[in-house]
Amino acid sequence: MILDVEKPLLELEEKILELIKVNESGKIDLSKEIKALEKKARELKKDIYSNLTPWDRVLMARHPQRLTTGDYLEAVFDDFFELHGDRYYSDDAALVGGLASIGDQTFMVMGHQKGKDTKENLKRNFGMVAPDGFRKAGRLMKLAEKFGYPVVTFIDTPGAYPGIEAEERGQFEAISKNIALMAGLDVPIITVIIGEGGSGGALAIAAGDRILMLENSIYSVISPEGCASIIWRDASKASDAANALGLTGEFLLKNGLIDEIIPEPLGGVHKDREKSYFAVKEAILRNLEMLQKFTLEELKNYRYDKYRKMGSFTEK
Amino acid sequence: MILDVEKPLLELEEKILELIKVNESGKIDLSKEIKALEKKARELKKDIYSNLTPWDRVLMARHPQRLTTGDYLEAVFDDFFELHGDRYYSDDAALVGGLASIGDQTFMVMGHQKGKDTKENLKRNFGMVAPDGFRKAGRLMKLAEKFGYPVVTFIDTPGAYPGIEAEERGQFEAISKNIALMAGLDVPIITVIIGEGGSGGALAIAAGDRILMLENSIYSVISPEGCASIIWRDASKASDAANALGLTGEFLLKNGLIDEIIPEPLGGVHKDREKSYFAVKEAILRNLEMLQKFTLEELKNYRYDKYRKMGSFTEK
Amino acid sequence: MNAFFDKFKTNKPAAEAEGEGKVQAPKVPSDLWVKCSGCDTPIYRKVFEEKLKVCDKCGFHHKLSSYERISLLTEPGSFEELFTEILPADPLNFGEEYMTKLAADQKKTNLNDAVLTGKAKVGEHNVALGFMDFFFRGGSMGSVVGEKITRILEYGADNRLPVIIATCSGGARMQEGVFSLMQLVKTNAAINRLGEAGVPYIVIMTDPTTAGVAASFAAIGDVILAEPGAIIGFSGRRVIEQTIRQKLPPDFQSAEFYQKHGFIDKVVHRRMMKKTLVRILNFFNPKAKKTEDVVAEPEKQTVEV
Amino acid sequence: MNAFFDKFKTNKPAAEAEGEGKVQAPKVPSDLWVKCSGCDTPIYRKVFEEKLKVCDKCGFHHKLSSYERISLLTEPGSFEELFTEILPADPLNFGEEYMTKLAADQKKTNLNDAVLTGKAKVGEHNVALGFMDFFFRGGSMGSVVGEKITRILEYGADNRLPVIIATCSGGARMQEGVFSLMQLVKTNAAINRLGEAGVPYIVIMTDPTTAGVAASFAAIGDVILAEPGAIIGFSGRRVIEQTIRQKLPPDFQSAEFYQKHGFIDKVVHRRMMKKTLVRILNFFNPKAKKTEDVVAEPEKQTVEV
Ligand SMILES: [Zn+2]
Ligand SMILES: [Zn+2]
Repeated sequence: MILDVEKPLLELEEKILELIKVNESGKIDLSKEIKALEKKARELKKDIYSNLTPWDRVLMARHPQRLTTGDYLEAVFDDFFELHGDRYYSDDAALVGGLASIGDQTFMVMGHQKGKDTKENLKRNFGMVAPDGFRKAGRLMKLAEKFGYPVVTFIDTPGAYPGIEAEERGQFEAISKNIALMAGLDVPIITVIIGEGGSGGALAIAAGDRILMLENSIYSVISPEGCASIIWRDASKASDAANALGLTGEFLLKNGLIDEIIPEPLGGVHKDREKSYFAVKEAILRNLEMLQKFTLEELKNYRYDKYRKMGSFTEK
Repeated sequence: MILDVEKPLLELEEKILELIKVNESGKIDLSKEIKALEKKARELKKDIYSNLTPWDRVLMARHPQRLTTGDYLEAVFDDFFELHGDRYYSDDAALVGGLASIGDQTFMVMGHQKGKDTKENLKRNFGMVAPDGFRKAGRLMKLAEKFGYPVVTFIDTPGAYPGIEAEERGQFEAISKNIALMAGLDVPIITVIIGEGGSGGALAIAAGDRILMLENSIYSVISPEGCASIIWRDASKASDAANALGLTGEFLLKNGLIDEIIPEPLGGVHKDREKSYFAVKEAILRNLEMLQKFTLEELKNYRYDKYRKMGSFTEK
Repeated sequence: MNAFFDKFKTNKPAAEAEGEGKVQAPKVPSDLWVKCSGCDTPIYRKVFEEKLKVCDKCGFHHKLSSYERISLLTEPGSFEELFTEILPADPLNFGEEYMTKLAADQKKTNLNDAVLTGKAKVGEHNVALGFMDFFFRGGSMGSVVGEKITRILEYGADNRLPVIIATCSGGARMQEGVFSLMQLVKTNAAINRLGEAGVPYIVIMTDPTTAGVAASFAAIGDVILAEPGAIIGFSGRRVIEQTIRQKLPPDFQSAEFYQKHGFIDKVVHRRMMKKTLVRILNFFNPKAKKTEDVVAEPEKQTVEV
Repeated sequence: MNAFFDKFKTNKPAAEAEGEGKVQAPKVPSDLWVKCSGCDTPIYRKVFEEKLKVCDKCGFHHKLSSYERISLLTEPGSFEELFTEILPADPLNFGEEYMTKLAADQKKTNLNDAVLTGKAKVGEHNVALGFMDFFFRGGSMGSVVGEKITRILEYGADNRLPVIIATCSGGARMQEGVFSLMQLVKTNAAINRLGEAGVPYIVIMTDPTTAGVAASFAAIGDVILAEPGAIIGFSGRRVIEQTIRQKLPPDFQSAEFYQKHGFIDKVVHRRMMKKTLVRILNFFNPKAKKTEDVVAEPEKQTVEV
């Protein structure tokens, strides 16, 4: 998938490759010209990726090559052992989690899991979680609390699964109970929004003490398409809706709704995986260090106050 | 339903009624003879019901007119407000519960609920509870703990429901988790075995601090029929199994497995409902008074020690 | 206007009630008949209101305004509004059109936003209250609703007053983006604190209670009641039908459906709601209960058959 | 006897192992072939034992004795038995026949009753252990099993040792009546205390783990593993089939079935079980882990696809 804004860059990069070929044939020396074009390309790249529109971000966040929760669990942590099941009804593959470690620090980690291909997406339900998935997350959080392990959650979902069975089994209750659980949990919680932060289905595991957002991820109360359908009765106006919804890290950070933006390699996390993993790991450890300085009471108060002051209203 | 042992008594009572009719016709004065026979009947009654075999008790415990959980909830408590649902999957009608009060004391009450007729039994599944029912009980216990209300549980089930869906939804886990919950609950728990105490399905809400047993109720690790099938490969030898299983209040009290037998009116609780309700109410309040003298720590230790010493083995 | 409507006026200080219109009753249209939204039966308006806007024929519970719910559930004259001065903003700059809609709904409902909060008596019990109003932007939860719900929960915790919230909402307010979403956390965190203070929290779900409100403070009451037929759930019927490409059964996501599925303690007819609240409050505060509540209780029930 | 079987002998002090036979290995029959219980394939006994009694063809995990499980899961020579002196009684007076059966099983298994308890090393980790044995009265739980499981849980709490229990049981022991039933409470109460001490509790469900044992200490591990194909559940297959009057699918109540239904963290091949335990123990006690556990971890996994 190529964003519209990426096209000039990709064309230029193609041209450079052609020139390099010509150059290598040895007939003409184009090395100076190539260098100049490469510099141009770097500038263009920076220019493009520094000026992505909210809708570009939406597309980046949904990019089929974008790194998923599983990628981070594997690469950021020294070991990860998946734990299955909600202990009530099922094991929802759209939400994965388990024990993990970095050095001597044990974590409980979990996240929405999108598939890498169609087959996996069918199994993972495109990262749309059923109540069982949220209840599995809740179970893992309670286990973390029992042993004092910090929780790290990775957010990447279009939204909670809107299916018959999901509603029957109390999607609304599962989300609410998780939010309350996180609000009261006795261990630090770090949330990393790595792709799509889709409304309540995201929030059900995103109510952390520290909310970090990858530069090209989004967080929104409603999908841009859904918003456009409601406001303009036209889902194709999603890009306008993306502008309106304030779903970028930049907007959210400015408004105190998230705590930090983790920069991505130019072109997105998948363009330099190792660099991305390192940035996420560094951010997790740094934020954990900050939270671990708190006493339990301070942590609970910090968390309460953090959310307590979120909101925008006037008071006479 | 009439027990075999009851037959002579019922015949005699019939005869007396006939004599009374003759007497009332005024032709002969039989009042003296009637009085003598009535005395005889009283003695016979006492004799019969004081010498019930374990199998007689099983039949009494399963008597179609035996008072059910709902009867006690209505009659023993000043008010009862049923709370529905496990907050996960369903509302199991085989286990009922809710808020109740006697005077200014609020309780959380619950119990297995058999039906009064075939139609109700289909709805109640003959008092055989699914995981959802046990999870509802667990939810109510946690609610009781939150507000410091003592829990009263009424036991009356042939056993946990042995169905496909019940197994799929983790019958074993639901029972175990409830037992652990009760073992750790921060409020007093009084259990009253009112009818059939059928194995794990009973225990899932029967792990109280004080276990009271109505005189003609039973409590068993396996149904007499099941036991007979296994030992003698002959379910019809259930009455022999009943003898072997130690399922009567008398045996269990003697062996420290229950705390108290609540006497029943001659012929069973249904023969004098008011008296039965009064006896159950008195026993609940008296045992609660005892438990409420404990500090929380004492209560928890009392409960742990109570079960800790249950068991029969030799130690070299 | 019949007695039922008159009542809530007496709940407001006379000066205000006669004042600038902000706190006055919604205008009652002059038509003598209304049509039941459940079964299309025409109902004589006077009867409709005497019946608490419940259709006798099909049982449909029509929506009530926040003020009507005060009349329905609290003792006459006991309601005292709290947190009146909080007004909605436009943090995402949705602009003129949105602000105009807010202003229109403020006028229509006499509310600043989609919830009315305060304290009152229910039976002998002093309680803290939050009544949502669908007629204000579909009861959508933005920052004002989140803030007022949170404040009334904190008020309940601080003053040890049971909190009763009647929910009625299509979900989070889209126009406030993630500000809206975060209200879910804020309110639920406040519910935790209420619980830690040992104060009961009772929810009454009314039609509709969906999406963000269902998925936050509606779902986790110590006791959860619902009005008959109220639509409850996370995802909307249309979205689900699009997902599964088939029609849903009519009772899907109804209060009765969710009682059956284990998420609601009891579906209660509007007529019985106040009595039911008093019974429940009696359990949580037996000292305040009146003897006749129990002795003369006509609705005393055993387990439902 | 091949290496696998030899090993557990070294786990016992030499004097005992050579002694009165009580703690010796179960006799290995002289036949050279065994038939797989899963697929009827004949397997050369030496291979069968080298493969840890798992059929290569169908994957069937045949039952292991408690002693075999020591060899499988603990470091050679590290196992030390605890609570050896507890013997079963006959509280319901089932009499001669029952006592004879107990004696026969004691002889057959070299166990006093259906569980062996002790401490050992698993990797670098000191742990407390309970391994049940189906060959003793079908692994049924009477007072001795309940008492020993409780003691090893208390021992783990007192000494801050993770507790690992491999379950294998048809349920409560009928011949001890309600005494058996109460073991469910006793063990679960001890699990609570272990948890309050912050000590992890790991369960390995092996075939079968049903009824009373499933419904008590098997079900509530902090981490629950299971061997492939192990039958797990509360009610027996026959009882369910009688109830529903139809045949159950073959995978019903299998470990895989219960992982799918959310009750098991991971189904682990016997060959990988010890490695898996070490990995899990590393999380709970990182100080004890060896660097190579992580660095050279061949089984490091991402989420299962
Ligand atoms: Zn109607
Ligand atoms: Zn095989």
